[in-house]
Amino acid sequence: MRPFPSRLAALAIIALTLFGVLRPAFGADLTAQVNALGQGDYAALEKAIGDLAATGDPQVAPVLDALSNGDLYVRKSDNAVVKATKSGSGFTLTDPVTGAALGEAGRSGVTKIKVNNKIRGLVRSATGSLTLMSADPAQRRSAAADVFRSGDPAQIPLLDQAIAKETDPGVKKIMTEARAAAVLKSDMGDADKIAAIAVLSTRADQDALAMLASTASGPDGAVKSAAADAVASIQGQLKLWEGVQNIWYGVSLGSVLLLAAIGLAITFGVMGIINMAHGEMVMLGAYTTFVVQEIIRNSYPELFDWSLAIALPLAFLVSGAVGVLIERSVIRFLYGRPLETLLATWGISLILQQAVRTYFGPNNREVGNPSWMSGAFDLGNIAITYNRMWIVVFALGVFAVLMLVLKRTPFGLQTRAVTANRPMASSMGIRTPLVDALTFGLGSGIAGIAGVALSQIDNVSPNLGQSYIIDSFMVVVFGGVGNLWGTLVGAFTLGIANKFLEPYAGAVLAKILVLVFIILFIQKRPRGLFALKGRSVEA
Amino acid sequence: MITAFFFRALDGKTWAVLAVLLGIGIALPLLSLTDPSFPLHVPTYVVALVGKYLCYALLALSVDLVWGYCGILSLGHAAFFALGGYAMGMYLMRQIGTRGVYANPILPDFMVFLNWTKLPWFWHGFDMFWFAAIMVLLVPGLLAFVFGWFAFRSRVTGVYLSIITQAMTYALLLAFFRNDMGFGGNNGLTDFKDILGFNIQAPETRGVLFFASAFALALGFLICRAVIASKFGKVLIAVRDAESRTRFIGYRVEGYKLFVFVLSAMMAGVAGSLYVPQIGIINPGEFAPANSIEAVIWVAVGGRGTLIGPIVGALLVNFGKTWFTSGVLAEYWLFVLGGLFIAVTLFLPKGVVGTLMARARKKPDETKAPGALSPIEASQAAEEGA
Amino acid sequence: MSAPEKSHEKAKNSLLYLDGVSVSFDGFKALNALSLVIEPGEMRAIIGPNGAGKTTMMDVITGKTKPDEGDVYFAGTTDLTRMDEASIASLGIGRKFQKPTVFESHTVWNNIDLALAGVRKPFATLFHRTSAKEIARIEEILATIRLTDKKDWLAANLSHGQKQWLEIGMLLAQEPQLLLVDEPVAGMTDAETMETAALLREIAKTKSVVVVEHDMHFVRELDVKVTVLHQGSVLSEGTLDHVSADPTVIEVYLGR
Amino acid sequence: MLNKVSRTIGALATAATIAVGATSAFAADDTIKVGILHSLSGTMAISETTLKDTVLFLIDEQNKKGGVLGKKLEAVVVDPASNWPLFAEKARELISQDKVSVVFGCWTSVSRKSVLPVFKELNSILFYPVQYEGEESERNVFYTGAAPNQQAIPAVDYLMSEEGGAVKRWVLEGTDYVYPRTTNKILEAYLKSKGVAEEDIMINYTPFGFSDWQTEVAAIKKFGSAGKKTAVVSTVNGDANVPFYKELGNQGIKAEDIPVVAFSVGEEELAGIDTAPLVGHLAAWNYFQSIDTPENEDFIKKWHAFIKNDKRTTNDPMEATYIGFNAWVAAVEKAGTTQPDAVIDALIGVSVPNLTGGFSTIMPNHHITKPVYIGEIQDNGQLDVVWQTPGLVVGDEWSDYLPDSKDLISDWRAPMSCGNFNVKTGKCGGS
Repeated sequence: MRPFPSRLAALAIIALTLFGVLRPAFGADLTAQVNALGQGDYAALEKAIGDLAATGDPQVAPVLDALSNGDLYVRKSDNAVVKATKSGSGFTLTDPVTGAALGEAGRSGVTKIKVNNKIRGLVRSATGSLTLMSADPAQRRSAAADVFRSGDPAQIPLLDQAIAKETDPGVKKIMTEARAAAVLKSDMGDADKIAAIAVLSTRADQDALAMLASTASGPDGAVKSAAADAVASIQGQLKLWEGVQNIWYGVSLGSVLLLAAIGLAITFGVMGIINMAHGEMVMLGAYTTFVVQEIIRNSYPELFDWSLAIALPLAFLVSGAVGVLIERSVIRFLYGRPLETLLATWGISLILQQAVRTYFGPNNREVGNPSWMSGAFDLGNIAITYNRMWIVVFALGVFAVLMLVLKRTPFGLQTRAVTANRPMASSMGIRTPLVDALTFGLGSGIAGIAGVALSQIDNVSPNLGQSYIIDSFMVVVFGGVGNLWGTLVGAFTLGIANKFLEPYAGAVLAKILVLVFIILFIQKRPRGLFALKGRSVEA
Repeated sequence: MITAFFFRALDGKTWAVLAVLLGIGIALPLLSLTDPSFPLHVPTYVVALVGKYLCYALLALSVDLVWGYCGILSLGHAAFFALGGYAMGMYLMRQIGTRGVYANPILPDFMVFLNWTKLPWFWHGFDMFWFAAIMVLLVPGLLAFVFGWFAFRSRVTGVYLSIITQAMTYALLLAFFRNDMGFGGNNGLTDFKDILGFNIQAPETRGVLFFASAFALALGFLICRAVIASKFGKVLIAVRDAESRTRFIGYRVEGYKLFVFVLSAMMAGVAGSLYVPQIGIINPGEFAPANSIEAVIWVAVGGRGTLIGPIVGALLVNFGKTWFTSGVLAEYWLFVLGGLFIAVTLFLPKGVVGTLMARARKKPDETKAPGALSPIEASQAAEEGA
Repeated sequence: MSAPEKSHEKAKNSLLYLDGVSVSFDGFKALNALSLVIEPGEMRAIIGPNGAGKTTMMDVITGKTKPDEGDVYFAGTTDLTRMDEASIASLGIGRKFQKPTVFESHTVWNNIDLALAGVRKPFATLFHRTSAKEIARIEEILATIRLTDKKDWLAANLSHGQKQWLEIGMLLAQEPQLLLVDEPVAGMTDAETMETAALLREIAKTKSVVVVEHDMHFVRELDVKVTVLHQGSVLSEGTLDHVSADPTVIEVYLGR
Repeated sequence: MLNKVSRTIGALATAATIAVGATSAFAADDTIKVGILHSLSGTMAISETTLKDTVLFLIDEQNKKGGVLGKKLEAVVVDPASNWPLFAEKARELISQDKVSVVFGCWTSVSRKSVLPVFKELNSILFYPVQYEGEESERNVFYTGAAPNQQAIPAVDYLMSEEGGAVKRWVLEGTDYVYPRTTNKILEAYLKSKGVAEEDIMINYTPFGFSDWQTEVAAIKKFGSAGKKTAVVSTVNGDANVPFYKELGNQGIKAEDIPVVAFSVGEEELAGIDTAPLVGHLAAWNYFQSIDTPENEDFIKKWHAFIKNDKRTTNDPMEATYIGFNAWVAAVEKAGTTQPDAVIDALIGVSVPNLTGGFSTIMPNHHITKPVYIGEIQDNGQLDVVWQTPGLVVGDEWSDYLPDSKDLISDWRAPMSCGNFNVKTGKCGGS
């Protein structure tokens, strides 16, 4: 696979070693060893990494990191291994060890050192042991986690040293666990192993379970029974966590449903328009996010983390404006004919979809996650991803703001007055056409900001809206038309129900069951969960 | 009694529609069998195309029966259409026999390569045409009965009913997509060989199927006409216009709704069963909520509350679809379709036929004899109240 | 079991018997332990301010609304709370709505035809042919409500008053034992009002009638026992003069 | 412009013809018509529009070279709108009304199944450019995408190898439709034949367009933490991939821990995601845009010029279309006619250059020979080759790992002329 025939590589290594001698003494060996990274096939690369790790030199860690990230290249002119960063059409080169600038190179002047997953794994465990003593606690923490995963008994002495020096209790705990993992794999005595099992069983997560399970399937004896006990206890705890995890996933799905449905709760729930173009308002919001990010990427890359904050008001305005336009040009002629609004808005949705498809193309568009939306943190034994968490927070926030707007502002009062009794409101001097337009605009605008959030977890394509429209209607109808609290409770109920069914029934069947449940529920309560009761609604 | 029931429906206009439908049903296939040099020769392409339209027209008619006359806006009629199609598809699948690629005498091909060892219970009996034919009526009818029995008894009406019919077809869509269901998953049922022993691709078979479609449409039209002309039909319109008033004069509305819903579902099932052999495939895509909405739109375009309207609407919209999806206009098809829906709801709320009829009616006198086709405004007023 | 049996006893000789009926909507008590007895052949006027529960009471009697508690019996033995609108209508209770509700896209003739006592089952209507007797009856009713010359009009095209009359005609066609009439003269001219009163008096000769009305003039014209409803229960009962003299009634009507 | 107008008039004329049901439109003699049957609207437009452009591009290129048999090629584009019955209708229209000589089209299996009877009945030629589940070999169809043995099996081989990480435990994650179902059945049998235990294989299906992957990814994570090296083989379809990968990235599943190898994720799909968290995950295809050959460089350059956008990616189905198109051109020139029977016969054995520096040959089973590459996702949305099969792999239409198909072979040459010949019974199955 490697581009260089091995004989040439050998010659190059000799040449470089000679060349290296001429360099300042501190980096001489290291430079040669680093250069060895670029001279052979994967097997040679593995050996070179092992050699570098064996030096124990902390300077090696950033080099290996660069290798793993695909930043190391071989300069064709002298076969030296360099770190290259893209600049314009070529690369800026630096020395991987010292960081000294080495000038520029064209696209064809360097060849990337290719790595695969095996190499990355190797690098990770190597850097783990190299950075156990690092000054930065975060680095020590990740190093300890890496060592834990590899569970290499050879690292025990190093871990002992590190544990002795460690001051941060959190990091110390992980190191102790890493040591325990290594002890289990080592040939140490039963007492040590049983102590290690005790350490691991307090960790009580999936990784610890895996390690203990393999010990528990080992030869009989005190170690085996201790491990078996620990496995049983961890499994019990994990069961519990699984329930918590399902609730969280349900809440998270519920928040997505809430976001998708909340705009519809206004246009459909409050105004009575069967708004089939609702999904397209969400889509417009997502595309607004894309355009904002595209501008930021091209012109102000430093603002990327703010892209969503910038997109939010814009998405609200774009979708809201389109909403007002639709209301003024089509829907206002259809008040009181709800089933006809279905047909007209279905037509609008087709037009909007195709318009976006024609303008932006049919493909998915890339909307990136800002750094604060990426990754996850552990809460007990469940990984909570930041994007999901923020979407839950966001959905509730949007809901709260909307409630405030509708309940506490003059506009909200007028909206409720117009939807309750149009002629009365109009005779009281409320400009009903304006209120209609603004209410529809509000619903559409909210759909737009939902699009900003959904762009973080789903495809941004012309089909985006279609995939949410049915679910949105189900949520609104289930919750009870005309009641925002119903929408809130409905969204979370359906979300959690779905996620509890999913592990047992599978994703498809879970969804079918939820739909059947809605159909049956509507039989029981024909006007949804939070129906308005009384004479007026039935007259 | 039955003859009187139909005879009552046969006014001049009905005769004309039946004659046109049956005329087309006979003439088109015959002309397609003529020599291509014959001046009136019709290419088989046109027969296949119009045959498909006729099935859609029957579906539209069934939607109109419940929507236009009883005010039940079903967004799930495609489900009945598809179920009828699947029943026919299962028969056609069983007819393949050992001619499937794996030459398995019992199991359809898709079961063979997905390692099914025996035929699921619900596939039994479909090797017989009469059984499949009964199922074409029974399965959609039964679903409509069960669904309607619950929904109408619980007085689920208006938008709520529309949304749960949509939920129903969506749930069926997902269910039929599942390969574990034993209906061929996404690929559905295909590769049919023959029907009642005749090669399904032969022009003669196509001709007969075409005639069958035209005949089914004519029959559907006649049944609808007879239903509408009876006192039952008057009750339906009463339900549409003022449901609770109808209850207060002693009609148990749910019974009427249920009857008409089941009848309509069976018509949709027949449409589906004729559609499948002409198209050559049935897959879960037919359950898509969008298909149901499209069928509703054919009715709206043609004119709901008239029986000719849905037929005209289905032919018109589908012809438009065929025409626009070829050549340079292909990319603009959805603009045209979307624009059409908006224009119809805004400017032609009675649909094409409804508007023409209203115009024709205006001249002689404002009012009309019993059984007159109703103006749409009245039903809108009722909807407002609902 | 004992409570219903007891009410049953008390209901024995009445046509309509309401006892302790309560209905609430989202906490608002529309009917509050309402009790009312209508004797066979009686005509009763019910008055009361807006929101007194008049229409809700009608809803309860006709099966549209189920009471939270209380008993409703028809002809002494039939428990109306267990029946739906259609069966109650078939028992012989007819209802005229406050806002005239006729089948707008049917002709006047068909409106009456639909209301005509007789077939109600779906299959029966499917094959039903209007008999000569039925035609005669329809024509008779049309004459009574003075719409013979408009029999082929769509109901939608009738004037407001004509619609009220058509609805009364439909009520007659049902041949009920008990008529519930909600504000029959709303929007009518004085002359029409007088004629309506005469018509109702005529009807009351053979049937029981409950009239809900605001128009005191009209109530006086009917000259029957009056029940005053207030906040969902009976405030006063007696002749019009009696109730108009009742201080609590004056308080309710004039006090605020 | 003039062309557009004439085309519109043509369309009007066709419509009029249909309307009155009179004789069919006549085909012009001076051009050879090529049908393009790819969805331009609806859910599949996302994938298929590119292929429509590719065929237009190839026709353009061919016309620059003087066309075929001295005639210009003329594209006839229709939009089946992601609607399967409409595929059948449009196929019929292309063949019997527009009189096209060949059709390039379809993406999903169901669309292919839907048009199959039409191609058989009217005896025309379809080139199908997408990887699929196999279990089919029809006389009128040429399959230039990968069969399972040209994608799935090599990918699994790689992962099982020392270099690929010596994977011992497998998650087969797919969208619930025929391609993943069949591929997973094949893989399951293959893995078992390699000694993988039942409990080390987890199979899961999700619906089309699935977007909430939390539960599934958590299950994968759990399955993967049993102490054995685990990999995910993903047959997740199109739209569902973006949320799947986002969830993988966010839940911290790194390629070093649990690599995912996908068969439906290419450059086009990756263009919609920030690929930084996905670096190291794998895809198996027969072509990557990053493959460094002069042919590929030339193709990409001309493609960018044609589409007037140098950011547009190329992908495997495009290469499959390229191979199919050139093979058809070669066969037509060899046969000296566009008459379908002659071209179908001439196509077998035709060898044309592919874009990865070799030649692809159309085999008697109407599948082609291809190299198989395993690529790693890079942070720029491209895929870098980390492994490739030593030679070309012949598409195997009837999988050897399914009990009922292992005895079938296909050979469309005379005298056998059979797509499903059973070597055990010695009979050609089917009709």
